Amino acid sequence: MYRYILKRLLMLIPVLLGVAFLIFAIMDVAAGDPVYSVAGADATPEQIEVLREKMGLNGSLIERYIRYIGNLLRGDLGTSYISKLDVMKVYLQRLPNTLKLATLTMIVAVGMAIPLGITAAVHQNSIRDTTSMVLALIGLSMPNFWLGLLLILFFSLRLGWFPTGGSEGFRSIVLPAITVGTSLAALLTRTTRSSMLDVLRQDYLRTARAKGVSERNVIQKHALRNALIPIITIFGVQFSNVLGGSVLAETVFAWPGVGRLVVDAIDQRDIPTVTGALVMTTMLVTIVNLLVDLVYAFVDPRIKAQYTK
Amino acid sequence: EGDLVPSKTGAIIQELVADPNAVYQDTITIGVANDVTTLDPQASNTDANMMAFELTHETLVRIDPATGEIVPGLAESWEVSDDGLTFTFTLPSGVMFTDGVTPLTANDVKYTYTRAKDSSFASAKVSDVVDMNVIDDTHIAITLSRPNQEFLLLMAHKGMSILSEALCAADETNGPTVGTGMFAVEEWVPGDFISFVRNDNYRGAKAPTRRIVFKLFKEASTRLIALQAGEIDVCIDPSTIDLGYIQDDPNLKLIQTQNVVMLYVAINTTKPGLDNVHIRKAIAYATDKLSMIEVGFDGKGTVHNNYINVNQFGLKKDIAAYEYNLDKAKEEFALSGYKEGELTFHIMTDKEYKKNAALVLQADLSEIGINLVIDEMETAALKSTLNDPALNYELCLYQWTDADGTDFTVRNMYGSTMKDGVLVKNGSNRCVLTDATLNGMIDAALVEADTTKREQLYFDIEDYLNEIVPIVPICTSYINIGIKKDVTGAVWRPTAKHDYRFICIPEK
Amino acid sequence: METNQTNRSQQRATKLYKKRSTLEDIWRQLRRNKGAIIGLILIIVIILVALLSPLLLDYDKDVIGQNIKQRLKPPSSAHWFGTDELGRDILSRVIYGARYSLAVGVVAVFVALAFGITLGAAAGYIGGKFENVVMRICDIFSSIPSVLMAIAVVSALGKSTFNLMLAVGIASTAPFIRVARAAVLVIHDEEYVEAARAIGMPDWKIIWVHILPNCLSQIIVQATLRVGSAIIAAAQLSFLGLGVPAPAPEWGSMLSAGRQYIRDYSYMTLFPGLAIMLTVLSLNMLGDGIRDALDPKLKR
Amino acid sequence: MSETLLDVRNLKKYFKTSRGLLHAVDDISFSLDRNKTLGLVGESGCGKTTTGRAVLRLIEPTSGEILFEGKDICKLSANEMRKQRKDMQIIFQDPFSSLDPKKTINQIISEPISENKIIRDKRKREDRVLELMETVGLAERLINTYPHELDGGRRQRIGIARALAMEPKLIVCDEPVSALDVSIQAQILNLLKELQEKMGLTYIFITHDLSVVNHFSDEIMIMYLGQIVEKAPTEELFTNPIHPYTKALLSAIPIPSLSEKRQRISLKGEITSPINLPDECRFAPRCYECVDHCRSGIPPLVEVNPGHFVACFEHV
Amino acid sequence: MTNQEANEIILNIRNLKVRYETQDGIVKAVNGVDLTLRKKRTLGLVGETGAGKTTTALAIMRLVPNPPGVVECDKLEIGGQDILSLPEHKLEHVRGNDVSMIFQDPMTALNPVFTVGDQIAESLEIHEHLSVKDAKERAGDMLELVGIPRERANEYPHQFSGGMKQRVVIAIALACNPQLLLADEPTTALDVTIQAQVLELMNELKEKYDTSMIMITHDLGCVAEVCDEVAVMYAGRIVEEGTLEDVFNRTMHPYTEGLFNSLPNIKDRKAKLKPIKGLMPDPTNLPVGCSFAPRCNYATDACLIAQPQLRSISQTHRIACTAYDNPEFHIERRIL
Ligand SMILES: Nc1ncnc2c1ncn2[C@@H]1O[C@H](COP(=O)(O)OP(=O)(O)OP(=O)(O)O)[C@@H](O)[C@H]1O
Ligand SMILES: Nc1ncnc2c1ncn2[C@@H]1O[C@H](COP(=O)(O)OP(=O)(O)OP(=O)(O)O)[C@@H](O)[C@H]1O
Ligand SMILES: [Mg+2]
Ligand SMILES: [Mg+2]
Repeated sequence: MYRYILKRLLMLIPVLLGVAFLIFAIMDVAAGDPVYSVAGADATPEQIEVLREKMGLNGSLIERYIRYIGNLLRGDLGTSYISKLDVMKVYLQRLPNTLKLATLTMIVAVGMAIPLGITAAVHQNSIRDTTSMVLALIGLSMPNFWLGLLLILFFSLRLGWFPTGGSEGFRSIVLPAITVGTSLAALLTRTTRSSMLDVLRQDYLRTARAKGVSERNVIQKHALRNALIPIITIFGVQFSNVLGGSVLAETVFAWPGVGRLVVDAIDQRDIPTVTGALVMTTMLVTIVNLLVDLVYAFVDPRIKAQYTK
Repeated sequence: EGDLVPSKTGAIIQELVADPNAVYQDTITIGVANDVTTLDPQASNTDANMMAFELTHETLVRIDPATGEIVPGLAESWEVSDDGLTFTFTLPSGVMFTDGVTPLTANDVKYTYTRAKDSSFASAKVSDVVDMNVIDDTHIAITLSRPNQEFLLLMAHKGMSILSEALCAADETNGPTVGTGMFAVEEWVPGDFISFVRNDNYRGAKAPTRRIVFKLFKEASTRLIALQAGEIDVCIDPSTIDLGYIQDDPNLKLIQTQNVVMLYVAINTTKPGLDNVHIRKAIAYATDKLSMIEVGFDGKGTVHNNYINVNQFGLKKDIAAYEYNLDKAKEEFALSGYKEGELTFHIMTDKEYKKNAALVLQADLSEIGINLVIDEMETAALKSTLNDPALNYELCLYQWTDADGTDFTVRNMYGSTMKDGVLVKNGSNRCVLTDATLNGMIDAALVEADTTKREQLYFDIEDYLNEIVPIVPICTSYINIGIKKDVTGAVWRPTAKHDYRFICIPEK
Repeated sequence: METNQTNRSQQRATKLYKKRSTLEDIWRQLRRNKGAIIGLILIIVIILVALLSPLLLDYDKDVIGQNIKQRLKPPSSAHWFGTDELGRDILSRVIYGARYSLAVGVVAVFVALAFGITLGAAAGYIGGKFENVVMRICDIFSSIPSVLMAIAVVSALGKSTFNLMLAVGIASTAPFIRVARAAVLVIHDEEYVEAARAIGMPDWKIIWVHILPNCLSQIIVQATLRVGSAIIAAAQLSFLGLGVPAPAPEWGSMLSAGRQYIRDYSYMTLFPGLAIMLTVLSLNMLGDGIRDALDPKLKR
Repeated sequence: MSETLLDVRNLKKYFKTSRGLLHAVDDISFSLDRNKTLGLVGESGCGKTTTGRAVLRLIEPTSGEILFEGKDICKLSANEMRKQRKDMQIIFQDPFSSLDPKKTINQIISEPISENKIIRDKRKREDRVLELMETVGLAERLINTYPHELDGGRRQRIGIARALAMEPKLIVCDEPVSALDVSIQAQILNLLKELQEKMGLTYIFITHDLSVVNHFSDEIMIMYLGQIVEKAPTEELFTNPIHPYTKALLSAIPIPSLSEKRQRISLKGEITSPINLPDECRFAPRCYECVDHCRSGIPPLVEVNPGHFVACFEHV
Repeated sequence: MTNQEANEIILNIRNLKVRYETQDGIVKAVNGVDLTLRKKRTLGLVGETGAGKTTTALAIMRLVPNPPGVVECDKLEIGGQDILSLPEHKLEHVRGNDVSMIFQDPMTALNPVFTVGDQIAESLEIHEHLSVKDAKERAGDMLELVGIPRERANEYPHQFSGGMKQRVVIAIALACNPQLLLADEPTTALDVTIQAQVLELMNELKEKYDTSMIMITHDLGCVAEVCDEVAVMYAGRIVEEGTLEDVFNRTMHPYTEGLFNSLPNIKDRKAKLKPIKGLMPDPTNLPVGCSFAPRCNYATDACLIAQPQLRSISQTHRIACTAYDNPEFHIERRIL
């Protein structure tokens, strides 16, 4: 097991190197030389050169990349072009907000989706099923930023129940969490349903019923645990999307999270912040995926067996 | 209400009633639209940063918002030599930086100004300084290369805030963030908020509010709602469309004053087509400034026909404006020798309101046979394209904010400097003018000691510019601020660089 | 025997017995699914609207033509959906916007398909080191949140409709690689592929003749569902100001423009939002329907 | 023309797996005469399919020679091999996964003909398809149906028609009837038998059903964990089984008759994993006659009677 | 039928009908089956794919999935208890306790996420109200009984081979000592040698527990080894029914004959197989008359008109064939 975790952590390295390179390359093609946007209008060519050196923008792409990786290994993500702050520090300042949002989002989504998906599957083709599936489809089709706007319009402006933005207190997280959570909940409901339907067809449920297990236990004990496996997969995959989707919620609700950090930094051509934040986010996503895989092992002994080998 | 009437400079000054027994709200939160990006006064020139420096740092001299006069700042007094070339400043003694341990000396002034020469943001302000002589701890003499009539104005700019040599030397990044101001930075979470805490050792009158927070709300509507909900005390720049909500809300007050920021179409006069003055005039005639104000500022703006900012010295009120007139535009176009549809220009914009303005121009230019392509860009990309010596742009919707000195404006926007035998455009000369005649006119105006003559010289410069149309000025808008009714003590400047040092809410 | 031959040649078997294709089969299944039919009808309407909009509307006049005096007018009989900040009719813009949103969605998915299928199918079939490299690249792509990825790509390439398509396409390539690879891996093990090899069919032809047609259904399903998410992704980018350049009436950018007017002119955000939702909804319903039709296990 | 069609020598096929080297087929040799049927019997996972596929070089053998009409097909280039495939075909166990669901019966059967450019004219090709369909007993009207519209028996007939299309000399039948019902199974077995007589086919008949192989084969080869444990003409094998595994297998066949009550030899445990095998008799762990020296090495295949080979230390 | 006998009847089904209402039509899976099974007896239910064997067993357990399945039955009694009228929660006490079922495919019949021990213990916890610990203990006993070391109770199904899994399934089925065991092709998925082991085990356990059993299979060989009685099913009906000797040695129905003729004869390897011609009828569209008539060599016009009723030939032997209206009629198959 430990060896497996170690192996997975080691596999993280090439992925992170790749991510760093990808972002590096993308930002390199990006229009606009960051030196000129950082330098004032009156900068002389000499000042520009000094600045370029200072910003670590001298040398070829590969040279810069290698330098960056060298620093990265020492835990140094560089300093922001704009604020001159340590990118790691800035990132860590933002991370709790994003994690708070992501966690609540996931909790809300799972809390809604799993019971709904199970009910839909168990009562396949009933009114309950159709209603929850239609709702899920709508949830899936609604662009989340639009939903965010509608929520603001209704709950903040009309009813005044929740603040429209900011990061203070529980009340301010409610609307962003619903915004990001809706599509996730919709997706999870659908996954739960189809995974549950799949499991409900399985022979071992027949075995359980033939044993005299009550219908409730057949569903809650025998079926659910098996149905969880694909749900967990989706969960892992969606974590990166929740982080991504939160960019928009963060914009709409002025939620100072990592997504906004990246978007703002891109806006300012703040390459160290963009790269640093994306590399860290990737790391986070990968670690979460690793955790998800470990949860897998917990739920499904067959997978555990694969790991221990 | 009396305190909402603009002063001579256009600033709205909310006088603080001096009541020694008054108790004030502990923290004031200001909802801002733009993030503070740096705490080093010489590393940026955005409004957001300037407002922070106003709290944390001090310049040698200040501009009195009521009269526009230069008044003492950090310097208690100053003397000018008869030739107008040497300024001797006297500093108070015993001033400490906000870290509480570092004393201020005249050396720090020298250090600051020397450091400014290396800053691409501040160097233009000290370009005439040829010598600095620290006489003693409290005296410094600064010598200029020419009798710069605007030198004190430049020194009042927040970019000239005095830094501590000792602190900067010890910590290159954090040193410059410490000033002698009434506040010190408490916590800065970029992208979220920055908070300032009162400097209780300040030598003069203490600030009434202990803590000031700039909280970032990028969405204008969200920002206003936050004000209405009482989450913040001040809402900078609410959406013009929403101003009614402030006026209708009994708990809120709307501060409104004309903005000096000039929106203009910068024309790269070196590009084919745009090097033709008739085309430039055609563009000027085809610019429907009123519609642009309507869509960009919801009608809350004033047409601007001048080439310098409102309220600046030498503004020619009766300049012969290019009124919106498509027929004249077509005439000028015909004179240019180009055929309809032959020309396609790209115009760069960054913000939503500029994009809307560009859309209006696009529609009008298509009427006279010029295609306009709108390139929406991020602010930083736009800035770097403008600053890039390659000058790969044609048109750009841009703005000019500086109201400090007329010379600074014309020199930067239209002037050029001789380097290695060729004229090179100055930093903010977005129209890429390299016009020796114009340079001569600018230099002459700078050193002219007689105010009337000097004003006439600026009128001439404006007329000259009006003929060659290097830019098309569009409009100035209004500065809008929503505040809680009880907020007072602030100075709301037409440059949007508000002064919050004395902002407060008296407790009832 | 001879006579028998001619006899047979006369009554060509192909004509005798009607051939029924899998498409027809899908259609038969689809027809029973109410949701899928509603989705199909809606999407056909939307496509028709998109195709016919140039005939219905004069782009210069109705869609981007400004009428500042008429700006920000709420829905009325003259302007069913109201007018926007430049006095343009929102209904016309929503109608014309279908072109952009659909085009962006479809082209983006096409880009993703092209990259995804080629790489994924090759990875699945070739295996070994190549597969490993492709899958690692896939990991890299899928561990960066796709919105952020698309944002980075657009800001790197510059704002344009094509770049938007490209960015969204690139950002959604990874799932296609996965799907294609998985499908190929499964089919690769099917005995009919081996049978094809046994008759001496070269590999490329096996992929072409046997493997791809059999992955196709899965890919069609994926693609239909992904067009929806691509439309949303594009709208998201437009919302962040990174989308189709003005004055094109892309729905996301209309939403973005309407955002600042949300308090008093909520219809500016309502209609484009509804348009996006409806389009994506119908694509999803159709995609679900096709999937159910193709997968007998999921038959309702 | 020599009598021997196929001669397999020291064929090995190992698979690399995450847990080690899997000995799917471990050094087997046999030869097969024209117009004969070799039955290949053994438990699940003992390497029957792998042998069949390796013989046709559908998978690359790890080592060994496969002489088809005296020519080592392992040495053929990819192109030559493709040409060679005309002579050697395969019928699969699963009549569902062995037919491309996207192709009509016409396409499936005509594919080998067009692919090998046997008949270029489309009409003639179709006639040939109809002829083949008739041969395997498929009604003409089914020509444009898809496999999923048909039942298992008919599908298996399509598989047979496809294999026959190129008039091969050798057909590997990989459990062609085990997925079918008894009544259909009998129909297919009869068909295969008829075809063999009519067309002089040679079969390798893979199965785990001893009663079927008894009926169908001339010679039987019993495999255990990748190796041949016993090989004999059918009659001989059934009357005089020698290897303990063969005996156990034979005794385990359930016979649908009441007069027949046999003493059953029951085996302990189950087939061991084919990964990282020790150098001992593969059957030793389950063998009821196992003695110490069974574990001292792999027993060689020895001819005990004419044509009857056994690999067992105890019985040779 | 004497009173004594009636008491001994463990299963009594009258006129069981099951149909599946699917989109493609109504599948008539079981069409009027009568079955009677006495204590300690084993009935072999034989028939080809789709004959309705599994459905019959599921109907006995009242586990036919609904939708799409619809069950109609005049009488269904297990051990004298009327199962038809029981509410769902009472049924739970019957299942696993009075009647158990072993499913066709051991690979999929076990829940992959629970240990085999837990899966065996579960039914003990439910029916015998044992504590978790005691149930585990008993589960270990059951494992040993089916020849698996009790230490392996903590392992998961994937760690077991096919044969072992099937034994676990048997252990689950027998855990609560049911009166009736329904074994649905318990050995089909297994290798010959393993199959033999499992059959032997089942025979042993049956003896030991005095359990009655219905053994569903399509393999007549298996039937010969374990069953006392045989019922041959075709298209949802029982066409021939009797003791082992009745069906094997005194075969009367043409379909049963066809089944025997299709099998290769191990004694006479050169004998040509005589398969039944044609295919099973489409269960959505059964013929009006005898379902087997289209494939029957002896069919007459009469066969196509009406469904033949089950008729008694002897006390134990019953067949459904109209041909026997003619006293001269006999099938070709010689009794072995
Ligand atoms: N492509 C492969 N990769 C790895 N292992 C394989 C592969 N193909 C077969 N094997 C393994 O080789 C061994 C022999 O497999 P093979 O399919 O030849 O057995 P078989 O006798 O045909 O069994 P069955 O009766 O189940 O069809 C098995 O253990 C199998 O798991
Ligand atoms: N859930 C279901 N839905 C629809 N049709 C079904 C369902 N289950 C079984 N059937 C149909 O009912 C008929 C009888 O099926 P059943 O499973 O009882 O046959 P069987 O005799 O057990 O066959 P096998 O030997 O293949 O197990 C078949 O035609 C089958 O297709
Ligand atoms: Mg096999
Ligand atoms: Mg069955």
